[in-house]
Amino acid sequence: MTVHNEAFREDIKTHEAGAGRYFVIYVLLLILTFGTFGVAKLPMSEPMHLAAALLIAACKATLVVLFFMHLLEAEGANRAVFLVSIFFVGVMFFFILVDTAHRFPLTNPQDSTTVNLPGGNPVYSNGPHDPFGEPTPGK
Amino acid sequence: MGYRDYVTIETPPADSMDIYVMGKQWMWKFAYPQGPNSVGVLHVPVNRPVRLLITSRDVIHSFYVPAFRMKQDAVPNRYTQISFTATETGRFQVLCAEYCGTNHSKMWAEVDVMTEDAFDTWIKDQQRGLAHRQDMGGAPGEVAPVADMATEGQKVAAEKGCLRCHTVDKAPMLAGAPSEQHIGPTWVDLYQRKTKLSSGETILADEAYLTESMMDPTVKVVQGYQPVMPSYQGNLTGPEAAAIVEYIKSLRSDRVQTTPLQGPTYEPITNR
Amino acid sequence: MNPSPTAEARVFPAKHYLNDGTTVRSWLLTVDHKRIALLYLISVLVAFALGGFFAMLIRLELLTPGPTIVGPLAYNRLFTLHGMVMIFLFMIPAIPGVFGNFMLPIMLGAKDVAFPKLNLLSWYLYIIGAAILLFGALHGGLDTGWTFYTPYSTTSSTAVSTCLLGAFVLGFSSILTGLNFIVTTHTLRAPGMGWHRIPLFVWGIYATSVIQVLATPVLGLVVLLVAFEHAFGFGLFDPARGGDPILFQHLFWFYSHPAVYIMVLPSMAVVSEVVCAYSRKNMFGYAAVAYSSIGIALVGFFAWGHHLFVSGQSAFAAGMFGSISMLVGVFTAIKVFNWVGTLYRGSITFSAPFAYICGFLFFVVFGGMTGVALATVSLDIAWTDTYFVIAHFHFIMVAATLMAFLAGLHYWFPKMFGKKYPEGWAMLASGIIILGFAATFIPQFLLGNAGMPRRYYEYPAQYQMLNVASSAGASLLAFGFTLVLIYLVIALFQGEYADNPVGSRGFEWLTQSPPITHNFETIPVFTHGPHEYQEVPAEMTEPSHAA
Amino acid sequence: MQPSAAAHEAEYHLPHHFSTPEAHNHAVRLGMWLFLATEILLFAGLFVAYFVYRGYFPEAFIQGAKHLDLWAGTTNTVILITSSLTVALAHHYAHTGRNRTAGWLLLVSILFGLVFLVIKGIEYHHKFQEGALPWHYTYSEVTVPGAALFYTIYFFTTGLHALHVCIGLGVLTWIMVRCFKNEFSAQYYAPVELGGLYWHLVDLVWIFLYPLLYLV
Repeated sequence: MTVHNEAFREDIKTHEAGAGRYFVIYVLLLILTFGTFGVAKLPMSEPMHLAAALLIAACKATLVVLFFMHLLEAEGANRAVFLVSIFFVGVMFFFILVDTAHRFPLTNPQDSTTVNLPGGNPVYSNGPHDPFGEPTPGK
Repeated sequence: MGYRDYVTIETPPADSMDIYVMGKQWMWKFAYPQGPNSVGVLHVPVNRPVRLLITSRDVIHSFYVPAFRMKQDAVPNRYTQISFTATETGRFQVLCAEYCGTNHSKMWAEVDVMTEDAFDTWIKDQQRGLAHRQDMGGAPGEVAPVADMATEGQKVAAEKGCLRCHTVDKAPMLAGAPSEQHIGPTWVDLYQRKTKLSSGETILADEAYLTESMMDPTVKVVQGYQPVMPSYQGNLTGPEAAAIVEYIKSLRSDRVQTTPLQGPTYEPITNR
Repeated sequence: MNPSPTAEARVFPAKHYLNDGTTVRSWLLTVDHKRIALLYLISVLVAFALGGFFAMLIRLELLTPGPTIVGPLAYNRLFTLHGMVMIFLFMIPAIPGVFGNFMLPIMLGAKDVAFPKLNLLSWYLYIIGAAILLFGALHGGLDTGWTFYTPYSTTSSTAVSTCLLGAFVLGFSSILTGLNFIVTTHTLRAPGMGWHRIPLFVWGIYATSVIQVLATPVLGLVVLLVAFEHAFGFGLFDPARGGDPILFQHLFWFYSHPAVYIMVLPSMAVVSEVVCAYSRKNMFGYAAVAYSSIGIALVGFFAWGHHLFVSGQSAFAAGMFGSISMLVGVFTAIKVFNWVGTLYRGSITFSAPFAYICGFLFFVVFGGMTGVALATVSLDIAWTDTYFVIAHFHFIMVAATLMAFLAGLHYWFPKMFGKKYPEGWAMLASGIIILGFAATFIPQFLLGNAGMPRRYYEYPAQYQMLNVASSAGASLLAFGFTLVLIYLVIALFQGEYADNPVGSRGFEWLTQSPPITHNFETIPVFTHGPHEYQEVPAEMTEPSHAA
Repeated sequence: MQPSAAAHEAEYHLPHHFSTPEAHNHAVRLGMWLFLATEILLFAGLFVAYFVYRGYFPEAFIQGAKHLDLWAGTTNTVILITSSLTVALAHHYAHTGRNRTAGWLLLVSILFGLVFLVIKGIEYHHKFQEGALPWHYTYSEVTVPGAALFYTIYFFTTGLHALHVCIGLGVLTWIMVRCFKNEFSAQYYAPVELGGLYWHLVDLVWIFLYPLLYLV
């Protein structure tokens, strides 16, 4: 581990890259924006649409983060902070979506389309009638 | 008891008896498919697997029976399930375990495990609607002494004129013979049948489809039929619609229990 | 009481941070991390007294199965207040706010935290948040429990929105403290202080700050959503519109489980220091303890699902959460093993902080074992939402965090105030507290196993005997705490001068105690790790820091 | 919530407890990145809610997306990306000491931000007229179950984002004023960088929001 902490390094590079770099990134972002707009028009299945849109958005995001926010030439600590926060966003997504996907189909909201289980949906695919004959609760 | 055993215990056996449990701000209500409702006391036959489909009317409650070491939250607007098999008769305390307001600590109920025949006599008493034998825990008037929901459904279907278009007996219908066909599809074996719609897509005829077709029939018309059915929106109340669906479910040519539950395929080791 | 290194009697230093400006304004607008630590100490102790008062009322109410001293409405408000005040106003800010603020910069050899003004802002946000929370809870009353589960919290007529606004502001204060400590640890270490030479207390506080920064925003979001839904009637968790209360529980516990590690990690940090100081030995496995702090912080984020086993969560997810929650046990076990390894064959000076450490070790292992049992899906079905869970988390909170807080307070009393606490009284008080704690919460384990649900105002009669035992223990515990308060306040004014009574080689003892405002005249250069008792380093021999 | 920079007299004043300006810059930047991590997690919670409810009501989300004003969304995306560019340029020039150009570029970014808010306002107003209000949902076209939930999520995500745009505008104006007071130099440009980081994060969130709400 470095004996001196990174704040003491004398040789912190002062980047003097030209302003042109930003215009290149800007143009790339615009291309990607219209790209995602176009891809949305293509006739594809809904999950494919979702995946494509997220992929393009992720590309745009990495461009912004690396160049506009200077994470490319930032110290290790800043990069670590960004990557750790993305990791924990992933953890949150993963566990919650796994849970909602594998839930007992009737525990999802009443009239939601339930994910079809590999073993097929049980008898009440969309919630049995209301045997108590009472109006649905709430507003 | 590790996770694998937990899953085998937690998966309700195929032939379990369904009972609906409704948590309501500070009381528990129970409804049996055979018709009777009861408040505050859950009657269960001994040595029979029972599956509780638990829901709540307002906030989250939790159906907790310390004696069975069993607990499951009651979440509004959806059903959670838990299954158990009572091995000895007796009355066991039910408590509400999820905080639900002022009288959360008084939201108690009882599981009354009865012998097989005591349970059957109790069911028959309830069905005959004998008021004084009716289980009257809770506010009076809460529980309407209703007969078997299916017979109720038959009465409502006759009154509302459903049977003018839908047949309820196994009429000898030749496929594609328009004159022979009634105006609407037959109700026999309709429940859980894969029906082909006029739009070409095939759907599973379950409660949602049945209730939806009552309310706005022209949305999903069965292939080979004209969309002439009038909408019963506002004409049928909730319980009446529910009763009709229950009646349709009871019209089975082979009178077999509803199709077994396709939970994850684990073979239980040996039942407790 | 081994003699301090130099022979002639020490005299109270003339110039130090306490008398560097004595106007009220100099205290309220201070940017000195030590003064902010004392501000935190006072406000955190007031919060603890308030929370303890509510706890006593609850225990009195539970003496009899029926209504005893308060009605159901008041009881529901009482346990909510006890939960909110104890967790948000005492447990989370206590050790990071008081000892983190005071000791971290000194231990790193820095003059102050990275952003001093931000540090003061954190304290003010804490005070404002506490004011809003208490105003809402006492004025309008809040009866949703500290977990404010929807749809009850969104339909309850009590002052939910105000209290949640207070919780939001408190969350901000917690984030800013965490942010400050992380930046200080990264950028303000003295020369020679590599990552493997920073004291273990700093590692623990660093891991806590990582959790504070990464978990608290999700609480902020959930609090906003629920306050919005309560105030305006529409929201994401309304079951009638298709909303999913179980999603609320997921988002809430995504913060709240790491939050319990925010509470316990600093206490482990304090224990690491006290164990080394009182056994005069270097930590048995420095790297293992350091990295297990980071390990707990990391794994703490994967385990929140074990709060949802019975809430309608899928069996698959329940299995996953249950098995991953076991990992936390691994890291805690590494820490406990290394502490005991340090104590083994160390020259132990048995005094009050050390008594708390013994209590801490026993109860943390006991509480931890019940925690691992609770994380098993099949066992949790019977135990969740009962007094078994209450006993488990009080074992971890009261035993671990509180006893570590008291151990730290006694160990660093000379460093913070330059005074000596009365040893005899301290030993007595620690005994009473340990006994009182055991008497209060062990009966609750039995209650929970017998099936008494939590947050119960009236309970079935068969649970009464255990409740009475628990209430008796609670009063003994309360007496113990008041005893500590009394003799510490007396020692503050009449205690004789002491600087490093136990001769600890922790880095915080290198400066004069109580330290000067900027901690060091010249930034020290560190050539060895903390608690190096083998050879006597040069700067520890000549009396450099006598005034 | 921007961590307090050094006391900003005319020339750069190094706070007493930092040894070198680089150390101070590094600390301030690290502090800002930690704050950005909290913002990322704040929006992550909302995105999780979006995906969970999309799992329950896919039909409502698809139809809902079709009935949102696509052109408003696309122009807003382009506007935010351009404002991101101008902020990045402003940071670049401030770093080389040319305060005036940086000031003007920041002014342009602020104008773009305001245009973004105006378009957003029009879109909201249009939604209110159509009756797609989250609290009283009477929107005629999308009547699939869960539609009200889609609009609730739409209003929460874009509303919280718009709030962050306002905070960003406030930060940018404060920095622009200091630019015109000629306070930044090659050695001291931290506030411009922090304001830029915050604005880029706001743009980052919109980059993810735009396809999820409008396109898919």
